Amino acid sequence: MQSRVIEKAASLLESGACTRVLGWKAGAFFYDVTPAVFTCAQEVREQMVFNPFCGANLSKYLIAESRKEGRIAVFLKPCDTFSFVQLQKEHRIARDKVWAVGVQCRGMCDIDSLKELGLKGVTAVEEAEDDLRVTTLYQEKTISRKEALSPRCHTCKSRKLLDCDELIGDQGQDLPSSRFAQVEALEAMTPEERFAFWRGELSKCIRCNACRNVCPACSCEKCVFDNPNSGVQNKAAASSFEENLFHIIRAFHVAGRCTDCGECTRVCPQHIPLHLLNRKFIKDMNEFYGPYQAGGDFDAKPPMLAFTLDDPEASIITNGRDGQ
Amino acid sequence: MTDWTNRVQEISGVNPRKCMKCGKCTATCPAYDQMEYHPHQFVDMVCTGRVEELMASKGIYTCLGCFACVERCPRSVEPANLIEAVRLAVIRQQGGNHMKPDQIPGLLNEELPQQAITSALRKYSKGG
Amino acid sequence: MKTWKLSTLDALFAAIAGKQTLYIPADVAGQPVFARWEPGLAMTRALNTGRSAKDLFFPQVEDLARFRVAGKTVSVSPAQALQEPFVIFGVRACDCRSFDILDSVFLAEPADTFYQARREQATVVTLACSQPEETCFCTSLGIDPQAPGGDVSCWMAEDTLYLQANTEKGEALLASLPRLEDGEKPDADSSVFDKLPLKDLDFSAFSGKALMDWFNSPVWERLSQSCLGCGSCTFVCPTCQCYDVRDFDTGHGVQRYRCWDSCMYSDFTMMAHGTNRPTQKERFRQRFMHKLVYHPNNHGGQIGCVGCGRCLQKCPISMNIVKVANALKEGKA
Amino acid sequence: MQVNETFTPTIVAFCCNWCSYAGADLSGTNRLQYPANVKIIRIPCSCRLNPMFILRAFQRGADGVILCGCHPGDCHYTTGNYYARRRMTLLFSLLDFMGIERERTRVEWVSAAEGAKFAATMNDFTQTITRLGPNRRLEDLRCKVE
Amino acid sequence: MQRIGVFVCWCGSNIAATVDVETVAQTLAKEPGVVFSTDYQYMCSQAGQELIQEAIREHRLTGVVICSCSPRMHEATFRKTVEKAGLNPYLLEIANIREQCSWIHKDKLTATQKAVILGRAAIAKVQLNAPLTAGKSPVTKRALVIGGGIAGIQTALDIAEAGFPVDIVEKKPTIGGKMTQIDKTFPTLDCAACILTPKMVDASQNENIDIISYAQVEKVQGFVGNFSVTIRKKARYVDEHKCTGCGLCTEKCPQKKVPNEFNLGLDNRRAIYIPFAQAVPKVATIDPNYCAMLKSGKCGVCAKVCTAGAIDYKQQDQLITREYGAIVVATGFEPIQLDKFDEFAYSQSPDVVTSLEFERLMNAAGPTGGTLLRPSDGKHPHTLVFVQCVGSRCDGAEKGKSYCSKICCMYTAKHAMLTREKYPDTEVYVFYIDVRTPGKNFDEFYRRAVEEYGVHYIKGMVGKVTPQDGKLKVQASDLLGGRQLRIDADMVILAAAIEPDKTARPLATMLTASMDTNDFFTEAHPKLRPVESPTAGIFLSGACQGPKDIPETVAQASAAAAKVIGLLVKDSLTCNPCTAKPDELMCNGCSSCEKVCPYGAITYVDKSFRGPNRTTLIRRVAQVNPAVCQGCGACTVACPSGAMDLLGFSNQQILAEVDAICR
Repeated sequence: MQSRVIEKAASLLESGACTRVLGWKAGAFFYDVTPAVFTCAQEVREQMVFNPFCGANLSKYLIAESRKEGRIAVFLKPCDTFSFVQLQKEHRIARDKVWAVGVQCRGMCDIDSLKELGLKGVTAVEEAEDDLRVTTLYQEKTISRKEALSPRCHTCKSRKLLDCDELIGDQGQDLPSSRFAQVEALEAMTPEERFAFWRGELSKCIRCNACRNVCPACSCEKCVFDNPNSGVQNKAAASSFEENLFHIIRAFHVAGRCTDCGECTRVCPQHIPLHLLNRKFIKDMNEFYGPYQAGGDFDAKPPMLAFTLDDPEASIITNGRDGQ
Repeated sequence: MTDWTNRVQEISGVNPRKCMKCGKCTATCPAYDQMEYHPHQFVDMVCTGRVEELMASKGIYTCLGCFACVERCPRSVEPANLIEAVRLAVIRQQGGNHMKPDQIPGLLNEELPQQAITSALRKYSKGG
Repeated sequence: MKTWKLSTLDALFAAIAGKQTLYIPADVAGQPVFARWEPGLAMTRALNTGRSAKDLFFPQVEDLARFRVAGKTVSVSPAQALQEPFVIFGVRACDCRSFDILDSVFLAEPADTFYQARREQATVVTLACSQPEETCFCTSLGIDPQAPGGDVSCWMAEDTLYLQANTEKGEALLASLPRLEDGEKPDADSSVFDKLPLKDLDFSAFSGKALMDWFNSPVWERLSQSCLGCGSCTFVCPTCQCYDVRDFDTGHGVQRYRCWDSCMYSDFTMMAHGTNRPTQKERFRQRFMHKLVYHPNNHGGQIGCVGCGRCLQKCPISMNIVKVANALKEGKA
Repeated sequence: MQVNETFTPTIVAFCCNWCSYAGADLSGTNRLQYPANVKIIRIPCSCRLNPMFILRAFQRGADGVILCGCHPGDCHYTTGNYYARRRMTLLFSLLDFMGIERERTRVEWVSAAEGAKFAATMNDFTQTITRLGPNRRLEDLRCKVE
Repeated sequence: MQRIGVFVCWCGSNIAATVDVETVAQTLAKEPGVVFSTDYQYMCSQAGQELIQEAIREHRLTGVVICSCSPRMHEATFRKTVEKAGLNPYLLEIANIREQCSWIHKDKLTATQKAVILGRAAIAKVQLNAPLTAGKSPVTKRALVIGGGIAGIQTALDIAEAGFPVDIVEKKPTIGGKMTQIDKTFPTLDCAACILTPKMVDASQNENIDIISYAQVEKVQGFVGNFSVTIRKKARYVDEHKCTGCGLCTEKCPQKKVPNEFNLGLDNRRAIYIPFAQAVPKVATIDPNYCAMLKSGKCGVCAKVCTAGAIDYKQQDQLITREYGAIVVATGFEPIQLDKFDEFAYSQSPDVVTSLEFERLMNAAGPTGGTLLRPSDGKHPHTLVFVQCVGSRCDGAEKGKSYCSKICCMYTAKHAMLTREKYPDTEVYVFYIDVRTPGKNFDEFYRRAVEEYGVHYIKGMVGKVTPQDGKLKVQASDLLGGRQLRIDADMVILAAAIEPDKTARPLATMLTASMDTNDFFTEAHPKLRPVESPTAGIFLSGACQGPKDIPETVAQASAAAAKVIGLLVKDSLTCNPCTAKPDELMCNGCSSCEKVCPYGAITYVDKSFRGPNRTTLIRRVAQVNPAVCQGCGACTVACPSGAMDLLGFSNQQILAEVDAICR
């Protein structure tokens, strides 16, 4: 896969079809790849990578990149293409300035997953079919690729590559996903337990804004939390309330726009399962207003910007769905 | 308002105040000639708290329970349900449970629909 | 040198906590963090905490004053600086060095009284490293992770904790503890540190006179291109010390507090004169110029980085000080 | 449940200008009583209610927040309350998901003619909140008077 | 620095009896920004208003808070007051301490405390108020009347009379509406056609009136003063300008078996037809469902006989788009379907008819030429039973209509009376629940039916009608007489409830006008603005707003016309300045706001912005047309970046109120 991606990138630049390529650049270790824009084929051949640690969703960069001169090629994994479509629906990407190359994906790995397996001091990872050969300061070990998967990839919703100009690998299908299981588990708890859970999680928040800044839906010109005129400008959570506020408002603002790409949780330095808040919204919207997948197509009206005459009343919540 | 008046409304689930006195129930009633009180009067008597008089009347047993009045009432007052409730009130007034749950096994037989027994239990026991 | 059986570490913590507040690195909601010790709280198995030890001297949010408004009258009550002594146990050599860097900023005249009070009240008990992560590069910054410093240095070997007081405060702490036995720690094996992939980083080039050359380097454009502009690197960094002072309207008055700020943010230092660093390139450059160039220039060659590796682990797009330093030296990104 | 006799909850009622605010006025015109701890904020339409306002109310010490708007189908702006309904349903669900007491928030449709319903709703809501006790889960201690 | 004045009104004892107004004024005087605070008996009085104006001048106030009755009552009054003193009218806030405080609380201390808090909230808000200036939008001096019944005709005539052009859109081939089908009118018994047809002719001859018949409104855009309406004029396959209305084609058309809707299907018409002799416009229309030429291309008789050459089988629907300043809804009513009322055997026997069908049977231009004959056998009926309230006054939508249809009592009395007058040998029974005759000479009319014409009025509803042996067995109860009646009737006439025309609901959606649950249009105020819809520029005429008889309809029609004229004489309109306003620097151009805007007030433009380091960025940003925006605020919440705010109810203002209330 890596060689095909690199060759494609190089040839797009060499042929002049694109002036820039947005992909991933190698780091010091196998896993610390950085999204980068390449402008010449030589650079691509020397520095570009596509390995199981290229989890970053590149679609958000296109907001700025597609406003620049010339066409940019971008490599998108299936889940990234949902963000790509959603951003187009919101008129954020100039589609004609983008050459989208869909790259089929079988789940991305995560250094944190390796650490979870007890691997300390990982200095090198080698990909071999369905295995990863991991070299650490202390040992060498072969693990299966599956064990190293990023948690979000275990509940992958779809391998469809949407709105791509060309594909590397096969077109995929929607997958049966148990992605709401964790949300359901929380729903099954008592309110006290849920409160304790979220307090525990959100009190870890350091308001570094990584979740917000990586999120393709959080692409506002200026976030309300940075805007002194919004009335809620806030730089740090100075109280438990503000810890909650930021995440509630963020989840609400991306409701119906979040494609469930899982970047928020991936980048959280404090390992807060932030995607659960978004997933709760997705689950509720699916249940109350019919199935909807943000970025799934160009036509469906986002549930927050639509209504039907017989939507459930808010009392469905306040009285308890189970009549509690 | 007597206790029985409230009780009858409670049992029947009928609000007699919804009646606009159009008399369609009476007009539609096939048992009119046999009745001492006619359906619209029934409703009026429950409304004005004269349930004891009704309970004392033989007329309540002349209702066939055909539910024509219920069907046709423009105001959803359901006179037949009121009449049935008054009959029930009479049974309950007589005191005691006429039927107890432990009698049911003995009553079961193939001819008799079980629903009839359940209905009877509901009707002839004071319940909660 | 004193010793304590690791199997009864809890009892040591209890003894310290009996006299003053004790913070140890422990897992809270799955995250290693310096937490106030309470019976039952165990040390984390992680090498280091996710947030650095600076939190205990320079917390993310700190009240400065309270203005109370009643009708048209306003009264002011300044916040009290910390008065209670406390012990922070298990600080790694890198974090311990970060206190020196923070001191050079906060304790320079005029001293930051809140920070100063905390530093004075604290007894720092460090803990030597034996199993580094691949992201560790403190050795390239002249730090010996096996001789961590602080008021008391600790080593763990086999089943024993070895404690060595380095300062009067440290002596006092050890003296206050019962049942410490004398002993000598065995020599530690340091071979793993020689295998660290980043051990040979050289930061010396940055503290010279070539400030403007670094500033004008062509690499910034490319390096900063993918930066998201979040503050995760600054907030996990043990040496970042920027803060913003903000007012919160409580409805009854105003709570003035300070909170961490990040030079990565678009509104950083906006309060001063409006035209701050307009793009992420300038913001990004500021952060690394500060760590690698400005700070050593202003503080006798002291690099503003301790090699803890947190930014390497936490950056959402895996951009970090190591990549920046290498790119700057190579002159290409 | 122990009911704290001295607890008087603070309740914020956001009322749309056309139906519910008029309904509240009618409740006054008819001299129907409801507790004084209910304070009304007039907004043009229920769809003007930003979740931020609700959260801010809780932060500043409200114990309950209720939104009142025109009945679905009767919105002065035709469709505003339908959007409000979706937004509030989802917001309340998220708050519930986070363990915030679900009874603390409510939506009621009150027309300009339903003065009695307005008063009854406020009485009932106040009772619910009083029974629930003070808002602890979404409070901001800095806003409490010492 | 703000300089705010607080004015606490006693409202006589309305407020002062429960709220200690003096304490409120004194407490609020201590609020930050307040430089003047006082109380007065009646702020809305001349003296009270002068007091406010004097304070504004003397204390150079920058904001005014009035603690008084509901802003719904006097906001407009006080805005004018402050404006006259030189302050922007939107620098005023009202704390509602009457309806929402003094009138609902008994304890003086509690009410006073609450009044203070409400005052504080208003002060907090007014600190953030910005002076707003209402914009102007031009008025198109043309009106549209939708529906060409008596209501629409009257409205159009009145508007045209005042000199404004007006279009009538009628969905049927002719104007006239239900009134054309009525025989005589109560209580004067003058002939409906005699009074209606001259009006129809007036309408057709008035230079200012353009009748667009056989047409429907397809699309409505714009707002008060500036509507743009697309009208679909259906193909009638006859050139209206050429057709002389001679009627020859309607005699020669070989397709004779088309149910005649004008006579409610009681007789037949041809496939090409003129609904009735006095139709306006009097032109033929081809019914494409029955015309052999249009269906199979074989026939063409009408084209052959037409000397004017008006027949055009290739005619297409035509879309007309016109600009209007005002729109009048006059869509009227229709009787309900009676399928639910099987007990009256309407679908079982042709001799059970609705009152409107009975009108046709009595009418000289009707299917029987005005002789009352039974539809089943064409024989003269001897016993007639009228049943009132069929489908009216029912409990819930399942049973029928919850409202009283209002006109049935009177027309039933009319029918009974006319029957007895014409055919003294008939027995006429009227079964009623209540007889409702509030109207000039109405009860007298009803009494005449009973006393002079011997109509049998019987209190009680008919229970069942059974067709048997050529008779209709009517089972009913005489509630006052206490006896059961079984009448062998020849005809049963049902006073079916009336409901709004089926086209009203989709029309309301197009107009963004509100409707009640019965699909009657809602008026802006049930008492004070009965002929206006809450949507500006939309007016209501006739039964589309609620059941009414002819005099009432005509009165309302003229009232609506007066309102329209009042609008059209203006050259421009003052817009509501409390509109949405995007901050272009924050706007993402994501279109969320546009999708929730019910008025289509939001559009997008690509705009250049100065980027960092002397670059130029082109971004898509939202723009709000303040003349179209009604200020609901839906967009402000849909906007994820908070770029959209609402003037007069800004985020900051509402948050300030929340803060003041919760502290």
